[in-house]
Amino acid sequence: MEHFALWLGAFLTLGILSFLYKDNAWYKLSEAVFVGISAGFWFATLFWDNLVGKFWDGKGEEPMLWVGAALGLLMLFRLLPKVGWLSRWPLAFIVGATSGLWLMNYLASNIMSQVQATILPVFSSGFGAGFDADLATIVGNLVIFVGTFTGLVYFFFSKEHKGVFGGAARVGIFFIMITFGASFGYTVMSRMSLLIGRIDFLLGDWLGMIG
Amino acid sequence: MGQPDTAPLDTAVFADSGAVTVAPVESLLAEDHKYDNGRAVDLSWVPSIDDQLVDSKALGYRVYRIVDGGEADSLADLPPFAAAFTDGSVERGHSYVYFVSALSPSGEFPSVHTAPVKPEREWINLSRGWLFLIMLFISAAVIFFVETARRGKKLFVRKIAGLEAIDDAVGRATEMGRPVLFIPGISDMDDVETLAALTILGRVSRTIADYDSKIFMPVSRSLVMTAARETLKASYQSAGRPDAYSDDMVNYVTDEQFGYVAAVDGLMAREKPATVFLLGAFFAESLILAETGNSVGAIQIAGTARPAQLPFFIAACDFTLIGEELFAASAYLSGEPRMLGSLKGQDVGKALAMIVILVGVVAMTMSEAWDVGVMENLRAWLVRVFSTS
Amino acid sequence: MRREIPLIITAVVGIIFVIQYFIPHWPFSKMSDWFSDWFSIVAACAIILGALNLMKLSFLKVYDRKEGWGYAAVIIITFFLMAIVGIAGGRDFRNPGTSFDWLYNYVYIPLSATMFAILAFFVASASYRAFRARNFEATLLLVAAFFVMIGRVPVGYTLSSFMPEGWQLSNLATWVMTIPQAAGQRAIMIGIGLGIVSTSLRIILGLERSHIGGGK
Amino acid sequence: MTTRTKEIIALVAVALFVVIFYIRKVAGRGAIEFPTWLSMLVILLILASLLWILVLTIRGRLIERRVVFLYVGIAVALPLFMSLTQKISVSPEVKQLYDAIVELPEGSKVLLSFDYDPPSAPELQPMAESIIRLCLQRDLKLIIMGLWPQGPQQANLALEKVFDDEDIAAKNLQYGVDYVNLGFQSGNEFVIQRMGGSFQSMFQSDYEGTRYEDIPLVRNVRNFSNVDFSVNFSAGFPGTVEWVQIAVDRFGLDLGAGNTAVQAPQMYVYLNAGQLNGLLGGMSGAAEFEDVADYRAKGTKFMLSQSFAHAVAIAFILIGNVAFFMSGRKSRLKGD
Repeated sequence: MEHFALWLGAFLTLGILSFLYKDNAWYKLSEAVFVGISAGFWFATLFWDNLVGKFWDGKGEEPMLWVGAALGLLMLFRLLPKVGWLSRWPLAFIVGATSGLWLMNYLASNIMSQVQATILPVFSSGFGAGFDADLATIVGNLVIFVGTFTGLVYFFFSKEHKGVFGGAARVGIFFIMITFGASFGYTVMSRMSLLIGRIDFLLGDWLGMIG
Repeated sequence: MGQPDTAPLDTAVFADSGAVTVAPVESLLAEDHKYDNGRAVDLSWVPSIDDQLVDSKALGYRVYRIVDGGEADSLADLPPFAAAFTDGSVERGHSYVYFVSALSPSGEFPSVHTAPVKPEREWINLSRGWLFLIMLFISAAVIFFVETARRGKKLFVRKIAGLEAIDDAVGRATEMGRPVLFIPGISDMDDVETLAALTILGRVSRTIADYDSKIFMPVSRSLVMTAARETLKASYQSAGRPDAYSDDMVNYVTDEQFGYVAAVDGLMAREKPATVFLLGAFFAESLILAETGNSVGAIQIAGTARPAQLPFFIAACDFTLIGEELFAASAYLSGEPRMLGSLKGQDVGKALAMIVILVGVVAMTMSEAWDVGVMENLRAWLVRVFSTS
Repeated sequence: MRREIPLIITAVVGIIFVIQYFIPHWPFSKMSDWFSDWFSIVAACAIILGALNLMKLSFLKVYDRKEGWGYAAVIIITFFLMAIVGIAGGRDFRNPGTSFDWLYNYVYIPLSATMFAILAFFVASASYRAFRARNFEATLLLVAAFFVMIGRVPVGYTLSSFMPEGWQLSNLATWVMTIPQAAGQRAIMIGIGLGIVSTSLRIILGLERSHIGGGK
Repeated sequence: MTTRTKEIIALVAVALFVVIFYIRKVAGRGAIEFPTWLSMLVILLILASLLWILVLTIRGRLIERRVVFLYVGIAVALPLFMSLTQKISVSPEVKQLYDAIVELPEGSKVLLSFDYDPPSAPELQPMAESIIRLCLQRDLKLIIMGLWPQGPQQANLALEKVFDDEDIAAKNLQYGVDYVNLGFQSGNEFVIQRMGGSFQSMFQSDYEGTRYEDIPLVRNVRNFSNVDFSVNFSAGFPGTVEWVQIAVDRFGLDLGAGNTAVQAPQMYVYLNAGQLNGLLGGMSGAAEFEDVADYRAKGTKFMLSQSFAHAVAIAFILIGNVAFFMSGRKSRLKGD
């Protein structure tokens, strides 16, 4: 069984990799297996974790769960053409709740905290006297301040990017590009690591060529 | 646990002769945590005078609690120099007494007990008052501009590159007789990015219905499937072509991220769409989708608020909506004045953020560098207003 | 009415969920907990719709002997295999040693991990084909990427070991990450925050309604 | 020869290769390791072929995607056979996390949240292993949980690996007293939110089904205020962002994070704002942590491949751009 499992894993791994050459039968087979297995995986997981784990087990202690069950049931009304429009209610509910929740979460975490964190000193009369920051910190603070400020200018919609405003927006896009460059670099790092992990499986676990 | 409920004078019992004695903490105060549901008590004290940076005798502190006059229970061990603790494990309807022991290598030196505290719950969290005001301010700005626009005042909004291209991209698909592929990201309906994607779908599909192009929309969440069908149906109806709509335009594949990607990749390779929209919450799959789309020669318009994925969209797609632009897109595309008004409101928020940053930085710099008192007060006030916890 | 009720639900629920942030008192204190449960339950019901849709399409393909119907049959078989093994496995369906766990480990993991690893190839081909220093902005992107990529691996250390401590490639990478990168990131975050606030408001106010079939 | 025949020949060759090496493995032969001269030769060959690609590209022939793919595969695979050592430099955010753990007094409770699944394991598993090892070495108590269904399984794998170590095994640590795995709970960020009120409301029992109140280690742990430090291993949503927004911002948890490299850049914002106490980014973060904790394992081993992979990515960008500028100059000459 252990041999079979390893070979099965390797067969599917190579099947997916074969897409790099071109779309082919081996890939299509692996793709179909993947779609079927993963849909089944989530079906079972949601059934046990959400329907049974959340609702069935908890309904005694928390009567409010019945509201969720009612919403879920309304969702299933889609299967009946006549009352299908009722499924808009749970959708409307979810959309409303999501909007309300995220409005506050993002206002607090993304806007307020980040604005507050950008309030930094950008000059010091005597380094080390009273205020112990070195030149590097001051330069760093200045760069953070300029970058955040001009970045916001770039996202400003009400004004054409012209003149001083346009200049600031251009500096802003420079910072955004540096951010993307750094993200890109880190993503390369991440993806290569994953490939290393996969090759470690093929050459190590499966074929025993590396330790 | 059950440490004996000792008074401070008995501490000598713990310390044998020649042992390290540590002065207990002083001014211990226990207060009900403000503006909560009655779930926390705040403790504060002045650390032991033997708690020193060098050659310290104090190893740290241990917090004890007595519930309703019962046994003392140890709650937490804190490192040296700790001077505050929040007990987040209290319940309403009980009274709590606390004391704090200073720890030394040879024993514990408890402080006096606090007066009993009864946690209470409040109706409104006033510590979030400023947040509330800012929320009101931004909301009011949005509503104000929406109203202004409704009354017919023209509002200027600058051009956003990717959005100008949408009509052409759909037209191209029609000319080539190939389908349009719309991917609304892989998040569920509880993500605002998905909502933004669906609102854009609303506008895009109107064009598609007008041009009579074909649209494919594989999705990875069942709820998104339901919502997307509603969106498409409404668009086809308002374009006056309800007969052209079919539920098969949207189909569920699988919740699994890469299972979904494998299927969409296959679909792209076989159907060769002329235009691909990648709008919504994308994760690692962004590059696989964008590169495969690129390799089949599709025009690609992408947008997401995930900074990690944006460089790849920028590299592999023809147009990319960066972050906030994704959320602005649906308003912009609608061309409806009221929607544009909401963008103006958004800009007011941005202006507020920029002013606060500017004033804050100036105030902080002046107070730090030249010790200007007024500025220090201003800075402290700004920081307080914008603190969330 | 069919159109108005969903809009009213969205608006009322949205406002309640904004308010709950400021009221620590029951029932508002429980709102977000309840919502998470409700959402889980609705999502579990919705996947029935999704699965039915997937099965319907696949069955039709097999029935009509459409191109690629064999793969559709594979989807049907594997879906039922995994779903039945999972449901029949009872509450402990994914414990180590169960059939579900076996399928997970030897079918699901290799497939998803490989799909993930394919990214490495696409990253390289995108690097070769698409990342061009077309203008100053693009050049900045590439330069930042270069310093981060080289500074984060030992090669960078070897290449710059002649430089004084604090000025080596790895220090430079750290500086790029913590200063200009973070500044850009912060501007993007604040922008996104405002975008979400405004989109949410539009939805609560009923200006955006297409996702619930609102139209105009 | 038609393409079809070529494909079949290639397939047969791969099959033969695989069968031969599988038999070799079953026969009990160990790993292959290149001698230094061969390693050097391979490096030279890779460099030479890069030059060749450069020449081709300058001549105006963009090489095919598939060649790029093949190249990446080779450049990542071959270094795994080499045994060259490299010096690693430790970045401050890694040191910060290490210090945060080392400064905890003995017996402190550390919450570890495993928010990833096997596909991200190559990056996060080495981190998880070395952090668990360090914590146990320093006699800290571990409370493990997961917001991703597969997280707790990954935690168990990591624990198993760490217990293989003699000095850790010698401590004779007890499940339920020194460490506990509370398992997975569905509900994403809401799980964190509710843990702020009570852990027990989210985890009625642990991974093995023992009831929460019967586990000595957590019996008195009511919520985040009873935890001294926490580390979150995150591969996406829900992950570090949610932990910061909810557990740190609202409940004041002291949090360090291990992230996939993709996510890491975003975390620097939180790191700067003091919302995160230390950060490991990607496999190199893992290798740096192994270095500072003085225990070299998988992270360090894979670093050579990682270096190669980065070099190849950079080389492709450079080659692409050189060609771009060459052709650009040509078109300008034509008066474009």
